[in-house]
Amino acid sequence: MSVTIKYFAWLRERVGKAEEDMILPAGVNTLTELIAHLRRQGEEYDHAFATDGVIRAALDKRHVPLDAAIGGAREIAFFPPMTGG
Amino acid sequence: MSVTIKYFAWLRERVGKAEEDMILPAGVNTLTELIAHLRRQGEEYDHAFATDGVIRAALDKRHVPLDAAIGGAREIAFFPPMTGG
Amino acid sequence: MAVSVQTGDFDIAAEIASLTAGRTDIGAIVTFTGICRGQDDGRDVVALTLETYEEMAVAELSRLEEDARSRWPLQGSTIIHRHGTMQPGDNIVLVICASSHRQAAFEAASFLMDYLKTRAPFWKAEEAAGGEKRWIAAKAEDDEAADRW
Amino acid sequence: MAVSVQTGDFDIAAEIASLTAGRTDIGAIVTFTGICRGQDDGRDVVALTLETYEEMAVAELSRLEEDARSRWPLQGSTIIHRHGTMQPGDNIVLVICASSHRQAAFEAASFLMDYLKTRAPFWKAEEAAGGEKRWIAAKAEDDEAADRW
Repeated sequence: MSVTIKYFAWLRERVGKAEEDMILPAGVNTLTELIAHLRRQGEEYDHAFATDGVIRAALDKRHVPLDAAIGGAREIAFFPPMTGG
Repeated sequence: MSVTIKYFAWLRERVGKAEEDMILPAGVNTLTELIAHLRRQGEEYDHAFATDGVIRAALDKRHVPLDAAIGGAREIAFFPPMTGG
Repeated sequence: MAVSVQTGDFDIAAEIASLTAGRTDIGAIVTFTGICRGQDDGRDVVALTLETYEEMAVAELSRLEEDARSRWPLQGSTIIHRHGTMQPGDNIVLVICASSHRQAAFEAASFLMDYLKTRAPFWKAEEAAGGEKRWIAAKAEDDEAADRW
Repeated sequence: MAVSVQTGDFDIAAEIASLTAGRTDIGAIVTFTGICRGQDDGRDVVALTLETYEEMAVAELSRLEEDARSRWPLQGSTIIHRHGTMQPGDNIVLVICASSHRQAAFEAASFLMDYLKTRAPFWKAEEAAGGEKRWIAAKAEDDEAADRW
């Protein structure tokens, strides 16, 4: 299944791209597992996700905890804590 | 000593005037004493001040309790609880 | 730092602009606008007349504003209260509080409104559809709201 | 009942007018305006860039608005959040809540701002006078403010 992964703010800068499409490999069912998978894709990913406990995520534009199952989501977003307002 | 007494809202309507000047008689030292004095001046005053515990007052444009001494105040105001805003 | 008791309407945008003109230290502005409603306690209201003790109103609103500024770090504040006769939909009162941070602006504006309701010398008389006029009674909940500060 | 995520500025007076047009049941309007400050933590700020996840921001602000409307009796509400690059003094965010009574309008506006700060997908990057750019860190006090509701 192909999903779109989006990155924002300093996570986007560290990863070096705003979004990418990806076929989720077998064994990647939760966002935590996806992060572990991404960190093995290169130093930029490893650096981007190194700050444990800070990264937030959304599935199809809704906040979810990192242990959430990806299920049939088509769009996954990772970002730092929000600072709007 | 001459003071100006002002009445507002339904107190003004019941007394039948917006203000009057008065020489305070001997023995009238507090607002409570002034009210008792006014109530003896006629039925309209008696009716206006009949609603015990509701009337508020100000001395020289500052809220004061009814047991306040009139002292050297030049302007005394009586009015119902405020309903602005 | 401006208090006005007036018969005419006010312009929120102009009032905000005059508080913020040339400044870059204000991060939060809260405004409260009180508006004349067309229904009150199930009665249709065709007009609302606000009586005031004008000199005391200006003095009391100024004291309330000083009080708010001593409790919260405000960079500016405005209180405008109208008197005279208004129709449903018309503006009655405007409070603006400007601060570096939102919480101070929210709290100060809410405080000013609660206090203004119980301390500023204004009295409302409602005119119902049938021509009957009645003085609005003060609400116990307004005293309670002011007591929480 | 209006949410907008936009690059352009907003006009408070026009937004209030569109909420109140033709209505006489609104008694209280509270607005909150967030403004770009020229100083932050003692640093001079020359520009502020707001990044957003726009589709989610619209969805999340709409959910927050629904939440507010389920908690308080609101007759109208507006949330406008800008993104892009702003200078000190520029407007960033506008929240308006209209209700029959002031307490509901104050609380709903304060709630929306607290939640918006921690849940709406916007990220601020400050540009200092020397040209240095840094992402602003989220504040623990913002989480605490949202937790009180």
